[in-house]
Amino acid sequence: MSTLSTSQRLQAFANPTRFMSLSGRILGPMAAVTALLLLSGLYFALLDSPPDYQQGETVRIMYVHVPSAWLAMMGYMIMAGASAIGLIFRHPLADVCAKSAAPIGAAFTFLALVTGSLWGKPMWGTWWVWDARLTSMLILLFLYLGYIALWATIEEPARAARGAAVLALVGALNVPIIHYSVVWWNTLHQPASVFRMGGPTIAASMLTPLMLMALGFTMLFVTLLLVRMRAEILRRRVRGLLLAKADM
Amino acid sequence: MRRAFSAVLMRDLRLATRAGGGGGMAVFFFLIVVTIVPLGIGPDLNLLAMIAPGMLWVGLLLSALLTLDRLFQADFEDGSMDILMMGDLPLEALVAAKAVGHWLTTGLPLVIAAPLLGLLLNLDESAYPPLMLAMLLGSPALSFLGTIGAALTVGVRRGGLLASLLVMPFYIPVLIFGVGAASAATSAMPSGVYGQSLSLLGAVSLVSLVVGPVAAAVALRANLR
Amino acid sequence: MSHTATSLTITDLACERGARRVFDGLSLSLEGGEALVLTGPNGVGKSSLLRQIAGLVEVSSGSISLAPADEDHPMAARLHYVGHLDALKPAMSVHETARFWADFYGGAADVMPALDAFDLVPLATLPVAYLSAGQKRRLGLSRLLLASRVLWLLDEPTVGLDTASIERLKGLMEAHLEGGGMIMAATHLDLGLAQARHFNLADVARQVTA
Amino acid sequence: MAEFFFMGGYAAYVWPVYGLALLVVVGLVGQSLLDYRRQLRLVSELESKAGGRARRAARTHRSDA
Repeated sequence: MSTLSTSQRLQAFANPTRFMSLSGRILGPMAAVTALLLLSGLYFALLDSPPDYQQGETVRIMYVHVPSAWLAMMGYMIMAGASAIGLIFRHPLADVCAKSAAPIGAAFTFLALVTGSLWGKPMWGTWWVWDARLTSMLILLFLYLGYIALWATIEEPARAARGAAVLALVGALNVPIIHYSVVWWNTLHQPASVFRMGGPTIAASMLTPLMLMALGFTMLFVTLLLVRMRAEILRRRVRGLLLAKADM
Repeated sequence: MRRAFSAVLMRDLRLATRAGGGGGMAVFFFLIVVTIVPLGIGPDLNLLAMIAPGMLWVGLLLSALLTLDRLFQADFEDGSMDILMMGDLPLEALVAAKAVGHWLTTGLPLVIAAPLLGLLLNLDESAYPPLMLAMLLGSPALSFLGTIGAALTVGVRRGGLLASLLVMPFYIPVLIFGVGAASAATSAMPSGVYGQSLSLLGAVSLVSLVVGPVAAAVALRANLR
Repeated sequence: MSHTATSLTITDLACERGARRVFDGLSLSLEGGEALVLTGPNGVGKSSLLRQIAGLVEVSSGSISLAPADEDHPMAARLHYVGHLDALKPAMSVHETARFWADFYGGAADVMPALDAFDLVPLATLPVAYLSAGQKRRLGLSRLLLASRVLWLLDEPTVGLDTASIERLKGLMEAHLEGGGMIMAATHLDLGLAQARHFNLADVARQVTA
Repeated sequence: MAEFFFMGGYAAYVWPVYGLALLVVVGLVGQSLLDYRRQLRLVSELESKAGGRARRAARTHRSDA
C-alpha cells in the first residue's frame, strides 16, 4: 500500500468503492491479529494467572465481563460519533458505520449483562441485583435495541439513517444522565454499594489477561465493524438494483 | 374454508416476522415495563419477590394491548379488509384467524419472556412453573378478547389508545385469576386457591374463544358497513 | 370459466353516507355477458353503489339480488370488487401476494397464469414495496383471474395503467363477458367495450341541497 | 487437570461465562460473514441479470479473510 498521509487515508475511506477495496485488503491481517490477541488473552486469563485471594477463581469471569462492558460503552460512543458525522458532514459512510456498529455493541452489552449476573450469583446469591453498574448496562441495552428496531422498521435507508442518527445522539446525551441517576437511586436505597466491580486495585498479574482480552475484543469489534459495513454497502446496492429492476 | 383460514393465519405470521414484526416490539415493551418497576419501587429483593407475579401479569397485559390496534387497522388502510370480508370465510372465522396470529406472534413470545423477566424481579423459584402455566392458559384470552377492541376502533383515528381502554375491563378477570394462580403457589394462600384460579382462568379463556370472534365480527360489520 | 344464465337485479336501491342521502330509487338489471359502465360526476355515488353490491356498504332500502341463487356462498363471495386501494402488503413479494389471494379465494394453486396475464411474471420475486404504482395496480387487478367469479365490480380500474396494460385489461374483460360473466365498472376512460351499456347515476341521485 | 476444570468450586459460573463469550463471538463473526456473503451473491445475481452495467463494482471485492 502506497504511503498515504493519515488524512489522505481517512479521506480514502470516504467514498464507498474506495472503502470496499481498502477494507478488503486490511481485513485479512486484522482478523489474524484479533485471533492472536484473543487466544493469548484466553491463555493468560485461564491458565497463567492466580485466583483472587477474596473471590477465588471467579475473578476469571472479570476477564470477560469487564472488557465486554468497555466494548458496550465504546460501541455506543462509535455509534453516536458516526451519527454526528453523518448528520453534520453528510458523510456517506457514517450511517453505514453507525448501523453496523449497533448489533456488535448490543451483543457485547448482552455478554456483559449475563457475565455480570454469573459473577453476581456466587457473590450475592441471586442472579440479578439492581447494582448501579448492571442497571445502567441494562438500560444501555434498551438504547441499542431501540436503535436497531428503528432501522428495522423504516424502509428507506436515507430516512432511517437520519432518524437513527438523532436517536443515537439523544441516547449518547442521556447515557451519563441515566448512569448518574441510577447510581443515585442505588445509593438512596442501599447506603454502601456491596460490591465494587473489578476490586479497588488490580494486581499486576491480573492486568495482562485483562488488557489482552480488552485489546482482543476491541480488535474483534473493529474487524467485524468493517465486515458489516461492507455487507451494508452491498445491501444498499442490492436495494438499488431491485428498484432499477422494477423500473425496467 | 379451512384453506382460507390458514392462508390468513400464515400471512399474518409471515408479515409479523418480516418487516419489524409486532411480536418483537411487544417483548421489548414488556422488558422495559418490568425494568422500570424496581427503578420505581427500589432494589429491595424481598419486596420485589412479593410483587413479582402481579407485575409480570400487568406487564403481560399492557404488552398485549400494545399491538392490538394494528390487528385490523393495517388491513383496513391498504384495502385488504374489503377482500377479507368478501370471501367464503365467515367474519367470525376471520377474526379467530387474526386472534390466533396475534397470540402466536405476540402472546406466546411474551409468555416465553416472562420467566426471564422473573429473574429481574427476583421471582421465587417455586413460582416459575405456576406462572408459566397460568400465562399459557390466560394469554389466548388476551388475544381473543383483544380483537373486540381492535374491531371497534377500525378506521378510528388514534384508535389504538381507544382499543386498549375498551378492552381493559375484559382483561380484569384474566388478570385476577392469572395472578391468583401465579402467587398461590408461593405465598401462604389457602391450598385450594391455586387449583381454583387455574380452572377459572381456563374457563375465562374458553369463553373468550367464542365471545371474542362473535363480538368482534358484529363490531366489524357495524364499523365497516 | 363460463357462467350460465346469470343476472343481477337491483330494485329501488337507496344509499346513505352519514346523514347525506347519496341516491335512492335506483333500479337496474344486468344479464350474463353484459357490461355496465357507471358514469356521472364525482360524489354522485358510483363507488358507493359498487360497494353496496359488494356488501361493503349498508343497504338502507331496496334490494340487490344475484341469480341464480346460491345457498352455500354469500353473495359477496360470488363477485370480485377492485376498489381504489390495491390491498397489497409492502413486505410480501408479488408471487406471495397472488398466492395468498388464491388460497383465500380457494382458487387455483398455480398463480402464474394470472400474473402472466398482467405481465408480472418477471417481477414475481420482487417485494411489493419496490413496485411502481402502475405495477401495483396491475397486481391488484390480477386477483380477478385468481378465482372464477361471475360479477366483476371495477372502480376506476384504468387509473395508473399504461396503454399496454389497458389493452390487456380490455381483452380480459371481453373474455369474461364471452364466458357469460358480468361487469359493472365506474370509469371515465372509454374502454370501448362492444357490449357495454352506459348508466348515468346523475339521473337517480338526489339533488343535494347546499 | 481435573481441579483446573473444578475452578475452585465455581466451575458452574466460570465455564458458562467463557462458553457464552465463545458463543457470542462465534455468533457475531458467523452472522456477519454469512450476511456479507449473501449480499455479495445477491449483487452478482442482480448485476448479471441487469447486464454488466456495474461490472466494475463486482470486480473490486476479492474474497477476504
